[in-house]
Amino acid sequence: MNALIARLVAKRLGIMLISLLVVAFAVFFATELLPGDVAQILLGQAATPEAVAGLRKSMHLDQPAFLRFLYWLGGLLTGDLGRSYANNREVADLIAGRLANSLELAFVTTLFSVPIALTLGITAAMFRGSTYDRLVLVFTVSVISIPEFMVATLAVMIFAVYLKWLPALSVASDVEGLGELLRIYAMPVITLSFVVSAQMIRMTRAAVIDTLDTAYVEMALLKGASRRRIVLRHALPNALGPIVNAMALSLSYLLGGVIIVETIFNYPGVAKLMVDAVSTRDLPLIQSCAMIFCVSYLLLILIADLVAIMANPRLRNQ
Amino acid sequence: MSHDTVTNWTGRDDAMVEHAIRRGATRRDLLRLLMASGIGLAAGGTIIGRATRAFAETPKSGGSITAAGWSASTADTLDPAKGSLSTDYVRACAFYNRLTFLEEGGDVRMELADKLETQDAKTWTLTLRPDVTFHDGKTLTTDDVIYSLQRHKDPAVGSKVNAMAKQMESFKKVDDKVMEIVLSAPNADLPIILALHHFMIIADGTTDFSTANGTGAFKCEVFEPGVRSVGVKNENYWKDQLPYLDSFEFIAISDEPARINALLSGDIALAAAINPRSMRRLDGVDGVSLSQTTSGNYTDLNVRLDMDPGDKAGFVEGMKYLINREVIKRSILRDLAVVANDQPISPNDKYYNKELPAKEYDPDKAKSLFEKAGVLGQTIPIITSDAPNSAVDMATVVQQAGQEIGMPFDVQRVPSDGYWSNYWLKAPIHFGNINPRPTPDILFSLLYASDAPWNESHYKSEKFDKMLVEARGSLDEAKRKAIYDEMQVMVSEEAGTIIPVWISNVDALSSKLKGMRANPLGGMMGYAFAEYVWLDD
Amino acid sequence: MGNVVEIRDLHVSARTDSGRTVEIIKGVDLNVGAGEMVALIGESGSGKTTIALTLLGHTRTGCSIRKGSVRVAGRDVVAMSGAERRRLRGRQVAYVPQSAAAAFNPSQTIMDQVVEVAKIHQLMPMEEARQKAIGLFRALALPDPETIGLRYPHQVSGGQLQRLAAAMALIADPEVMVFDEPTTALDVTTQIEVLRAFKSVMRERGMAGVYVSHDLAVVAQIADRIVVLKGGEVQEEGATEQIVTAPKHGYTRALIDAFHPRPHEAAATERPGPETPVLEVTNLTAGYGAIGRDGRPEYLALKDVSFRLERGRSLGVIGESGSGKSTLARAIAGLLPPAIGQIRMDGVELGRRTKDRSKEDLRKLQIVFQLADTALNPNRSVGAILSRPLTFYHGTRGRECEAEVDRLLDMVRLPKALKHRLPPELSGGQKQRVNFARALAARPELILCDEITSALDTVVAAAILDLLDELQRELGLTYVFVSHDLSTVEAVCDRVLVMYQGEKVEEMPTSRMKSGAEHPYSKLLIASVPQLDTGWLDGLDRERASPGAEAGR
Amino acid sequence: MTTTASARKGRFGWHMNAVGIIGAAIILFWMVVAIAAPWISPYPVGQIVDFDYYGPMSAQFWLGTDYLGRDMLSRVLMGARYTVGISLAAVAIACFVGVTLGMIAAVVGGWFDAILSRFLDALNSLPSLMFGLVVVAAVGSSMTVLVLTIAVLYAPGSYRFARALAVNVNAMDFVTVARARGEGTIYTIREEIFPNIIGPVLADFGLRFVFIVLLLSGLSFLGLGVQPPNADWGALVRENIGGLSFGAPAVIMPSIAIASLTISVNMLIDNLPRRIRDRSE
Repeated sequence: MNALIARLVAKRLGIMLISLLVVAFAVFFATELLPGDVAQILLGQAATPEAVAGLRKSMHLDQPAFLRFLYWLGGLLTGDLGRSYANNREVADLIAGRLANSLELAFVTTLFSVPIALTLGITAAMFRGSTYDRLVLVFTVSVISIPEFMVATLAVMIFAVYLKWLPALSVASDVEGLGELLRIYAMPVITLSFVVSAQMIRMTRAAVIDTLDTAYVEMALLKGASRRRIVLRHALPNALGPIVNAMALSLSYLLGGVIIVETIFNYPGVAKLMVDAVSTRDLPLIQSCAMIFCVSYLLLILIADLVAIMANPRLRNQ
Repeated sequence: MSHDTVTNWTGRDDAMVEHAIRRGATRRDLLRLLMASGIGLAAGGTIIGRATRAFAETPKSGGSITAAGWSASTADTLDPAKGSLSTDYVRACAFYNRLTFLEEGGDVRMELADKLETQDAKTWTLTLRPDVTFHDGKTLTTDDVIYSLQRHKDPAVGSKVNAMAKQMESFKKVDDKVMEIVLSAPNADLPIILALHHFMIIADGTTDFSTANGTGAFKCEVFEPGVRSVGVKNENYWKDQLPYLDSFEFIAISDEPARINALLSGDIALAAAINPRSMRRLDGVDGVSLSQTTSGNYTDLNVRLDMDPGDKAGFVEGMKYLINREVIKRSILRDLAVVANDQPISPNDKYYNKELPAKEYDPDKAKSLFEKAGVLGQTIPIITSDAPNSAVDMATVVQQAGQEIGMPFDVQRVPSDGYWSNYWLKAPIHFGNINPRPTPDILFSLLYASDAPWNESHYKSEKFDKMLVEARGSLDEAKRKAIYDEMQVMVSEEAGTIIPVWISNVDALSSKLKGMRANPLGGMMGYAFAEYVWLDD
Repeated sequence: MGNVVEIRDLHVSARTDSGRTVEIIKGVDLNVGAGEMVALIGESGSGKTTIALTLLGHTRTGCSIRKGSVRVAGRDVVAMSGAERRRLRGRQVAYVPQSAAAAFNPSQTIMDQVVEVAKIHQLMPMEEARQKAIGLFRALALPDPETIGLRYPHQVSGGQLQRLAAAMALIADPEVMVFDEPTTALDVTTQIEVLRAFKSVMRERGMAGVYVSHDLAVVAQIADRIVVLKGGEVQEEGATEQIVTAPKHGYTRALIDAFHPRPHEAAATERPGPETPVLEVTNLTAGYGAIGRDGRPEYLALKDVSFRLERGRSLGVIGESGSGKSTLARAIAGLLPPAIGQIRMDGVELGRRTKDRSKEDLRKLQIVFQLADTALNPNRSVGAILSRPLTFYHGTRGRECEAEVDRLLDMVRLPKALKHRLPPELSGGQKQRVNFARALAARPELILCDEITSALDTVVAAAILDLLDELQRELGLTYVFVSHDLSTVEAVCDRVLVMYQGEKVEEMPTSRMKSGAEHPYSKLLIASVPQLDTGWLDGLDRERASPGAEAGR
Repeated sequence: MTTTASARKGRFGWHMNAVGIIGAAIILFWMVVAIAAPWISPYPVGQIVDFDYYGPMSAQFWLGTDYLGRDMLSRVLMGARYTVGISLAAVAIACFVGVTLGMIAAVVGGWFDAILSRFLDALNSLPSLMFGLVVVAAVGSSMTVLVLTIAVLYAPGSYRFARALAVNVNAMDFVTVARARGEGTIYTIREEIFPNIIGPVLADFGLRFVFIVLLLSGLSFLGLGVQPPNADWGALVRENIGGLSFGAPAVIMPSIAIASLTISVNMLIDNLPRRIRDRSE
């Protein structure tokens, strides 16, 4: 580690913090704009004016929005996410389990899709223009072009309903052993891997091909290096930055973007939690979920940046 | 987004029931009538299809199932007072007991109450069953009952039936098993009120609802709001033999095709609330049976009579001729419905007016009526939403029919989120959805009396109001029938509520699952299926 | 023993973007004898690199060998299988690329890349390869031969990289070396070192080589034989001495003529006129980065430069890359606001940045950039490019503007029909003329020319320089001529200003440049320019003991 | 030095391969359908024409019937209007805003660039589908809301893309020349930068269009979309998804329609002639 890297990292972290602040601000006030008074919704038919006023007061809703924003921000910083309006439980408790589920799913999907995407992307780049490359391209274009819910529903139809190989639902309840775990995650993981890997394959292929056009790759070729060596030793290390960036973008989708998959497989993740929260106008929960998505996105981007910095000897050794 | 159908059922619905009952409570004749005849609530429930066969079989003990409702959220609760979704009711029914139970056919059966007696319908004497214990081993006493009922009156609890509980003016403990409930005014419907899901009995002093300590057939093992709940058999359950299942898990799958897929793949044994258009999918599939309940549930098109264009003579009548009930029944509901005649009393009710025909689809007549009203050719907005069942499809049927006679309707689908508070009862032409009500009196006082809280079409008729009171006070069954018949005619002809069909509820279940019956309180056997079903192999 | 390389009737075709197939090498024959160094010389597009690459059995994307044979050590490369070619590459034929900076993989250490050939072909144990590499580093006069291999490419200067690239090629003791313009990207002072290293290594090992270059003077130092190419065909072939001194073919003669520019007729004599100079720069300091407490930027590119330039004269600014010569031009143009110092035009002080200058000031001072490819918006027609300054400065529109554009095109000797074309459709020379015409459109007094001929082929560049000279006389223009190429400066400038590490080292009349330079750096710089004389490099070796070679960067 | 003796066919004389042409043809086909839908639909979209539901393909109903017994051909044809229309409108707004801001940020630089980039990055970090859901839950699902929401979601991406390109172009000498000439920001952006990024921007426009079509389908799948009886393709799939198990054309056809559009846009873009990125040696 040297000073330059330290400075770069510090700068990225600073940028991330600023982005987070902007996001926090946007999230808080955007949710404030949601129509429908929380107190009124909570009380439902029993909403007499006094009851509403009382509830608003007890929830500090009578205070100015900016003051509440500061409270909320203060809470966030001290790790206090507040209490859910809907059931008065700690938001942190509500989210904890769901987030764990989402992270599990994201993790398994990543484990599954990243190697596949890398392999396909790199090999497609290696054999650019070949039938294999064209097949991979057709595959990725098709996957990118087909709506996710189609993929998911078809997967259920085939694997769960007709073949009965896999469960249609992914309720991570009583998991016994790895086999069971794999079975339970199989459907959403297959669907998500499809969706996520297509983009990664394309980006990996493009990045590798970009580096394949460089003079040092030609040089390696003229040294008599095999295609394999050229790609793995020369092109890939230099394509790492953009590849990692593409992966970060794809993977960020795995937390917040999976609402459709969560719906179809009835998977209890954060995305569904947030949709629930929206319909009950559970602001603390919405805000916390939104912050989680943003933090995860920014973290992934940060990691990608750092990997790119680390992979670049220009920055690594000055 | 399908929460709203449920929220609709409860939040709004409980309040409706409560209002209606409160309004009717002072009528001594009504309560006399009820007590005398022993006939309770006439909400019709029938079971058709393959599920009927289950009746004859002998229950077996053992096994466990997973059942899926259609919605769950983080607002899920184990506090019966706050229950608002089907999942809450299913859990409450499994983990707790009520004092009374509303049976198929509307009869009230005693549960935790051994006896519930009154002389004047104001002071009720409640005797508890002797041998009931909570899951933690504590014996059920009147203290628990008083605590359970009393807490609904505390605004801090946030009970959904707070207003209804307010009429229980005081509770008096006589001894551990006997107590008195004094109402603020006589109400013969107390046994029915106590059968509502919210009036589950919890142990005295319970404030923590992270798990459930009830007297019910199952003990709560897992409770993850918005995710799942698991109950295991209560070995000390006070009912003999029940429950048959060793354990059950309840989840919610909001996506209907996913629910069916899960049933077909064998992941779940029961999928509640099946869409009619999924019937073809389930038809002829081995190992799946359907439980259909045709009750008084309907989605109606409401034309406000106090606003343009509903205030123009002939418009409403035109709409009644323009709505193609047959198409709605066949195409939208795939025959899982019965054609209705624009009034709320269901054909299963003994007061149903069989002489009152449903209006035939007659676009020409509608056209001339619109012409008479002077609205033909005007673009008229119809507010619809996914919140009331099938309302969007019904709206397009009306729209299409209108187009053919040169009557353009502008169908506006609004978000189901907030539909009930923002559009229902408010828009000039909109859709509503009404769940079954026990008696014509409740239905009429709730929906059609001049001062009815949910007078969907803002119908006002002094004559109707008078007849309503008269029927309530009448002990003469024939006369009541006659009055109700005429009231049905009036509503059908004059009110702006167009009720095209009665909608059936269909639950799909694995054919191994036996013992499902209909219940007036809703699908899944009034949410209490867990206690009564068994697995057959 | 015969020829190591024998190319017979080579045809290479290329596929254009529009899908057509064009022949780019049209039947070339070439022999390289054992221990012989043959130079392929020609301008861009002549096919010299394409031919050189066929020795390795390689054609670039879109190209393919259509016909003919390329025999290396008796075996036809064209007929080889992919695996055979791989065995050939690096081991029998080795390649030294044009830009070593680009040809080194930035993410691997130099040593890994130098010994990679040995690894790929399993020629020797790695440790032995490393030792051999260190020996080569030493032979190529690289500093710290023991440790330089542990560095990454970006940690080494361009001249060193170029020699390292040669080491990379030599590691397997190939039979043939292919040098692809290996010194083009280097500064003249560095070029000498590299050339010297190449020459001695090649001579020592008696290897055969093909040297691709556009620079006759460079080639004259290193090649035994020269093949002159144009449009994919051999124009002339002969011994170096013969080509340089007695060219037969017209094209070769043109190349050689272009190398000897007509010396600039110095306008009047050496006396500072009484009139105010067109441009007067005093104590100019500029740079990049945060401004320090002393008012200087963190990284200084220009330190305290002063000069004056009279009307109708041209000033050449010479120096190597990084000397600050381009920065000087940019600072004068207001593109890089100076931190300290003044710029006066016609006695009036100019604003520090373009924003602060009046339209009239901006008009009077125009800048012309090196690369016409990037200096002309590829998506606007020549007519539009030229009419914009007319409209902008003079409000000329419509037919009048059309006529003016025609006149400008005429002025730079371009056909009128060209105004409907887009820049990418023009040749390099045409583009540079348009680039210059745009500056003329403003009717300026002073034109800053930033390396405007360095990207052009010699013959084309010479024509542009003639044009510039002519226009100066016709229009009374004043030029500041930034270049690293001394002969260019010689051709157009009255005075020369030598820059070194951001500072003005010396200023003198062009005529005195060769003889009268006083500062040691100026001397070195001027002496480093290759001469069209086969004995120049060897003579130079004896002359001096390379002082401060690796300058710059 | 691979001189590909490029004899260009002039500005629009692009040569495109067969795949690209097929892609362009399909896109064109859907555009025409979107415009002509009301005149070429055999039945009114809302009319129940068949008492059967999920009807098979027949001479009478070419693409079968939907869950209510409505003619699928008519519904798919009309759906093209909404899917293509909304997506096109949204992508146009997103790209217009994104590209304009991106170019300004690239040219102006400094604080303006820094703040805008931070802000849009933050916006980018919100998951799009969730954001769409929240907004639609909040203000309802009219066409305008859909278009604007999607536009807001996709503008940051477009901004980043355009900014990156514009930064490159901005560093080119011809922009420097324009600046040295004293040209203003607007001229520089409009005349010097924009024409040079339009190629990649158009390709990006196409890709973004695909994503928007898919996002729109996703939103429709979750129950938001255009007013009945009309439906965009995503909504058609959703409302007929029950027919998937027995392969009802009602669900297959709109899916094919979506895929055909998105795939063909991809095909077109992947096969656009590379006229911008020619590496000059």
